[in-house]
Amino acid sequence: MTGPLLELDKVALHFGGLAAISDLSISVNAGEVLAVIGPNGAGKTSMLNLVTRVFEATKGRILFKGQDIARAPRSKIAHLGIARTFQNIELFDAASVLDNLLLGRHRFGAGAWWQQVLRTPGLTRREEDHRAKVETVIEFLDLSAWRNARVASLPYGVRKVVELGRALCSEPEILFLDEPASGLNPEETRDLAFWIDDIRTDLGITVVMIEHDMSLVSAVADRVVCMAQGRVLAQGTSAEVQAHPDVISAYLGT
Amino acid sequence: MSSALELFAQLTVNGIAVGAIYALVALGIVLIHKATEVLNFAHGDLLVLSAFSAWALIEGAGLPFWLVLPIVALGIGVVSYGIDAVIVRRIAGQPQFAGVMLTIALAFMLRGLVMMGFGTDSQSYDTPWSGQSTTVLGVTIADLSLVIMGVVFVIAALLWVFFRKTRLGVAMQASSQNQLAAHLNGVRVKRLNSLVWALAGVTAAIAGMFLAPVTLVDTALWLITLKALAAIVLGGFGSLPGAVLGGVLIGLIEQYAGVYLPDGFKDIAAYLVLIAVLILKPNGLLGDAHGRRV
Amino acid sequence: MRFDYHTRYRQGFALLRHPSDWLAYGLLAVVLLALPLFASTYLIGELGYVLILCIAAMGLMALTGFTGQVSLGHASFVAIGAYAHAWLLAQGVPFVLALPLAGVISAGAGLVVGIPAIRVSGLYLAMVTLAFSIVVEQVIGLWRGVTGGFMGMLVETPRILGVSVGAPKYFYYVCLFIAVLVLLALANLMRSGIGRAFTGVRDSEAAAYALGIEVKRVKVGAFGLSAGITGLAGALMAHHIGYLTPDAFTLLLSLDLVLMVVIGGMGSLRGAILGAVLISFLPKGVALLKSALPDAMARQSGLEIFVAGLVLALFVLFEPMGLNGRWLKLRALFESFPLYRRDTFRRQKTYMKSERSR
Amino acid sequence: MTMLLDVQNLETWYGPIAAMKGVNLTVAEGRITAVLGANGAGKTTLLNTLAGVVDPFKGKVLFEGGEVQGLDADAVARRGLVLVPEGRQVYPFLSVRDNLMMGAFARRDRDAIARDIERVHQWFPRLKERDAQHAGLLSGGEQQMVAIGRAYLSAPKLLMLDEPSLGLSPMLTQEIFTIIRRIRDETGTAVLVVEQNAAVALKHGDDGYIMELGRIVAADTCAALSQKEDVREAYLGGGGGEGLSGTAQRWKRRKTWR
Amino acid sequence: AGVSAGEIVVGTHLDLSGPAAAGMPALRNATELALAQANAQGGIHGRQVRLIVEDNGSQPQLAVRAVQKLIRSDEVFALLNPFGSGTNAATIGAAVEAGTVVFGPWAASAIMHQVAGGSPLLFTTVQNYNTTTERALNWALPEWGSQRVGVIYMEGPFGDLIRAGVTPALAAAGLSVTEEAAYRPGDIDFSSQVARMRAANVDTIIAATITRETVGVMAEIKRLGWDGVKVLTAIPGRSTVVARLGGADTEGLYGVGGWRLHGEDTTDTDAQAFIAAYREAYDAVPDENAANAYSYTNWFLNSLRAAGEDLTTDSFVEGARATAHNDFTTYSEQSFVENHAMPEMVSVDRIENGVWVPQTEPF
Ligand SMILES: Nc1ncnc2c1ncn2[C@@H]1O[C@H](COP(=O)(O)OP(=O)(O)OP(=O)(O)O)[C@@H](O)[C@H]1O
Ligand SMILES: Nc1ncnc2c1ncn2[C@@H]1O[C@H](COP(=O)(O)OP(=O)(O)OP(=O)(O)O)[C@@H](O)[C@H]1O
Ligand SMILES: [Mg+2]
Ligand SMILES: [Mg+2]
Repeated sequence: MTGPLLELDKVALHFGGLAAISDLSISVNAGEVLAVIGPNGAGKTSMLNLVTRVFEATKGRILFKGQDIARAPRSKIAHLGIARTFQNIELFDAASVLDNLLLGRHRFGAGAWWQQVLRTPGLTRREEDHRAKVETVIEFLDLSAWRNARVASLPYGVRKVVELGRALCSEPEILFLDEPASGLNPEETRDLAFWIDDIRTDLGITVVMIEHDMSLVSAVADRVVCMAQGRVLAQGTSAEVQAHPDVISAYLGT
Repeated sequence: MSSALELFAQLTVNGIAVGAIYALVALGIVLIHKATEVLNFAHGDLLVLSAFSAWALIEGAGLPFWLVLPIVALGIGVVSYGIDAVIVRRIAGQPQFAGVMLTIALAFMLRGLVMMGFGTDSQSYDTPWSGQSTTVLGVTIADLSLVIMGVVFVIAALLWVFFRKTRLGVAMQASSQNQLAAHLNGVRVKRLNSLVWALAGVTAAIAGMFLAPVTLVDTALWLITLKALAAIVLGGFGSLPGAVLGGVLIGLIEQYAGVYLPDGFKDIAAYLVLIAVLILKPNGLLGDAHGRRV
Repeated sequence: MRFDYHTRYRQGFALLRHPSDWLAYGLLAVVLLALPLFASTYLIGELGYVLILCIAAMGLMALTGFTGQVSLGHASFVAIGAYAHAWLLAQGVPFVLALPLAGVISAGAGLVVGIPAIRVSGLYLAMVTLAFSIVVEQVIGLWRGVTGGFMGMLVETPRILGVSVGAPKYFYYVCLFIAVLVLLALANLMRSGIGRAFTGVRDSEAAAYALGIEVKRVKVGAFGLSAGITGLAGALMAHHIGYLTPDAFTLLLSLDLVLMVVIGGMGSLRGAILGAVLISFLPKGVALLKSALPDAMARQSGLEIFVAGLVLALFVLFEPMGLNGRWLKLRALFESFPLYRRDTFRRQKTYMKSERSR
Repeated sequence: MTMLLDVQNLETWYGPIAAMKGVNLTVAEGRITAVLGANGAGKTTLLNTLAGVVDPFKGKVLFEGGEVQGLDADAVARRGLVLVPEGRQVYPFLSVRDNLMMGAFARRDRDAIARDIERVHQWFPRLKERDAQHAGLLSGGEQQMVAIGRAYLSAPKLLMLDEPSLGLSPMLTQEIFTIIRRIRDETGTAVLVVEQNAAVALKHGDDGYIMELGRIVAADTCAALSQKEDVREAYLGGGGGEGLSGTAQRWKRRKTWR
Repeated sequence: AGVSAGEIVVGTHLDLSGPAAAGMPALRNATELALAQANAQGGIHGRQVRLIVEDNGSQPQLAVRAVQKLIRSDEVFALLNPFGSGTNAATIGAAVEAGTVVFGPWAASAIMHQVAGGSPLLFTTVQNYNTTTERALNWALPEWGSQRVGVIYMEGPFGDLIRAGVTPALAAAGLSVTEEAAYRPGDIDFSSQVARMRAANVDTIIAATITRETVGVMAEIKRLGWDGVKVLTAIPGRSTVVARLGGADTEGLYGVGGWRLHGEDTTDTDAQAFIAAYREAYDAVPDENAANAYSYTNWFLNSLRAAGEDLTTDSFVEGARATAHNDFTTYSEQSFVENHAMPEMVSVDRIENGVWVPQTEPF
């Protein structure tokens, strides 16, 4: 496939008078890890919310594989192969880790309603397949210790990982992570780095990562975009961007 | 002026008068909800309790209305402070629905107690305005209704200022929005909630005392809670002006529907409008509440 | 402590995972089946009614317990089911057909009410459902041609293949059969994709959307399902009452149903059943308690209301997890015996989260 | 040197789970104490227990010599033991200003409050811009600013922060700690901070504790801790600063515990 | 069933916990008073009469359970003064089918007979609101020369019955209903209903209302200073409570009387005796519901006596047929000879300075 996998084309988002995003253009190439950085309130999460249709873009196009999804129904996004995590964790608190991950499989269907009512053998097999897939994710993210724990009772860091796992279960083409490393200590962050690396190389999933932890960014990002006031401030390799004077003054500090 | 116009004017006045009553009841419920997110289904029964107490004091003990008003207001205030401090406080921190259940249970208990305490017959007592009415341009309104409107307006205004301007008022809203944070900011959430209950109790008492002469002192009076709830929802939870607006709207709808629509519509018109409004404005007419940000 | 050594995933799926479960539920089944052989007609009649309430409660649980949508108007679905069923019977439709049809009709009504639920939630939704039930009550009263208005309508005795099953004994079996059917169906549904979608919508709409769950469809669907089941209960209720009048389906019934699911324990079918049993025997309990009281007090009018309220209050205060929660604790108690710590279930402080921002 | 906070053998359970056991910890007047630990270690539980958000199962918490364990959170807060909880916890429907003002709820000195708000606006100009906006609509980082500013406004004697840098830009993460130092230096407020960004925490902190599995496994001055090899290995991202370069040998920590 | 050597067991179901709970003490007390008096005099042919009271919460489904208990578990001989329309409609069929006598259900008599399929075991004593209203109107309409008649009625069986009586009466006078306005139980305000009447400028209002609503309607009419209109309330509205509570507002209100009223100042010795006994037992003043329940119960007891030593449902039916009933509540001698419904006589009364004054002889 030619051209970028995902492309934001002159997108804007206004809340009443306030412009959270104005005239923003970002493109994501298949198979890369793109890091989005920027000062607090720059509009990073808003950008992600636009792609996943939480917000309605005030103007502009959002092209996924050349198709404009800026107006697509919110629940269709996942079916296109776009998955995300949330910066203030959005898990199904009352459910177990296992069920949370199984819900990640939703887009692959769970059988017709009557099959579910009758619990047909076919359905049981299907459930087993889902379950097997989930287990690989549990194994991959090393969550087996928490498999049956209620999410509400998990420590912050683990919840972050569970959310990542849930996104992986939906086997997306492109995966958005909103501050995945926040709440993780360096050791865990390193694991995360390896995970992201594997997700890209082994699972072939394109990753867009909103992150404030520069060590992680420089470790895994092929390309970095720095946003400020809802615009692109700078982009390029991690090194380039971190060397960019505006970025330093607006974001990194000394 | 033409009789059609006159009728319309009369209906409007009636509607506002009745609406004021709904609003008065609604205010007390909103008050508690705004500050504690508990939806108090027992409010109507507090109202009944105060009506009966007032009757006992006026007809039984022969005290003057003006003396009874503060006594009952204070008494019911204390009672409902106690209700929170002793009972409702125990479920602080549990989801909203537990509160709904508990207050329903409390409503039953209060109703039972009133029946056991005051007997079950309807009663009545006079207010300084009983039987008097004022007529302007052929439109008649009972003086008592005028008084009630005044009371509603004053209470609503006071509460509005209280929540907007005073530290305590803001703290109450805060503790309903995020109880944990409120605790951490040193807000004595429990005491505050009891205080709110006391306040609501006072409004219930006032409502009860002014309402009773209009409708008789009767155990069925609690049913007005339903109308009040409709008013609140129409106006938007947590909005005091909303409660007043909602109450008046429902009052008006009932009046107009009662005369201009075929018989049988009067009772459901209000509810049909309610459903319609909520479909268009899911948070009521003046309700705030934007979804959680992700 | 009891540990599960599963060698295949489907062992994890099973409804009854342990031999002990099989034993317990097997016994229960035997008892329920054999009961009419020795129990008194009166008791059987009572149980039949309890079963009907169980079905209705499970219906509401599917909505309130699993998708977190509160309904204060479920009596209207009972009513719709009851009247539809009675009317169909009157038109000569056989019982075995009229029963499911009544469920379908009620489900249809549920879908209609579900539409506001797309946008409205929480207490607002509760109010919408309440309003709906008031409207339904009015319509029943006015639509004399079909419902007989306030004067009511007679319900024909149920016949299966020409044989009357109106007698308490047989009707009990009918109710039992339907109840078990509904229970199994819901149990299966709730442990499959649809059930997960329900809980997903309940716990976080944002995440549900992000996973491709059609939140709106789920919400409306849940209403349909719930209303359908409740309608079934209504159809059976029609036979229990025998002569339908609107005052059988007032706010009181709606409240009772809500109480059943809450007292029973949100999000659990077992809870729905336990709750239904408790609430339906509450009046009996009150009567018993009265007979214990001195006559002077027992005669007090209002005592019933007071005691009923008291019991509910005590439950909400001391068993927030509902009967189901208590059940689980007891089970944990003897499973973990003797390692059981007393404070295992000591409650930590909790803090209310505003439901306005969800 | 008098101990402002003295925790003795503290133990907290969540139902059947013991989240924290036998914790002993002291915070001295006017010092910054950092608590490090993997997730699930029980750091949040520790702070929550100290602040009265959850009840301890056993143990003592002496604050200025008085016992505060088991008190309600508001009582503890009024004694000057103030917590910035995990996960922000702003008031979603109050304006940013009202959120900050709530911090000063227990205070009476109006003009001092006004001055402190000024300070907060200096640290976080963003909040000044968003003054009238509902806090629930703020971005993650902005909410974090609100939470911290709010805590500062209640003029604490001991300020407890649960991962203050969470979601803050690198610049602010640095600044937060200079701010903390400033607060300490100017008002003598002692600080107890849980932080994932160990490098920064150990750099600015005076004393340090390390938690694992709900227990304190190491206690020393931050300077000393940051020299310990295993600490560097576990919390400073593998010997020293070069961070997570892809070259670092790949191994995954197995959570053998629990 | 329910009859043993020393005892006759009868049952009833009342709304002890529901919306109508307020009205129940009167019924229950008066019923039990009558039974107690009979028992004190050695019972019926040496048998004591025991009453079992169940709660029906005004909900048919609960009533069904109550009655099932009474007829299957307690095996009562009869249901006496059971309360409620829906509740009785749902239960009477099963009761008579099981061979239980049903005496004096407080519900629309016509429907009860229809539901009972004309069973001889059902004896209704409550006047039919429709026919009584009709009778009263047949007198009133020509008397007042009413031309435009409006009806304010309560949603539900009660309202429907009254209207079922109004229509034929108007037809007979060559009129038809000019305007109708409904209200729901528990409504606090009647201004819209009255406004509707006034808009249609009716000269006569028939108020199918109970106590509270009757007063409410009158108060509204007085408030509007609407003099020209005559208001006639049906049997339930014609109660001493209304006169007491209404005060000035209800002056001049007309009411359909189905039985004789007795205030505490009554001159009728039986009535005095009853009031005294009632106060003695429950230190409260009995209202007319109490008086009626007392009256019906005595009628039931007399029927039992007339049934003779060996009491069976058949002998009871015989006895009841043979028993004429006449006491301080009734206008004239009553009996079940031709049908099992109480024959009806009505009067039209008017409130004049606080008391109901008959305007007509009972007819
Ligand atoms: N619903 C809303 N209404 C009004 N303003 C909003 C809304 N949502 C976001 N904003 C504003 O838009 C700006 C961008 O928010 P956004 O969450 O995208 O920032 P961010 O880049 O994610 O910051 P952070 O790194 O702290 O998460 C913020 O200043 C915020 O106050
Ligand atoms: N509400 C709760 N119910 C049950 N267990 C809980 C609860 N909260 C925390 N726990 C358990 O207590 C232990 C410590 O949790 P805590 O949140 O204190 O860890 P933490 O050090 O703060 O982790 P993180 O750095 O990720 O925030 C964890 O094992 C967690 O599972
Ligand atoms: Mg963000
Ligand atoms: Mg933590």
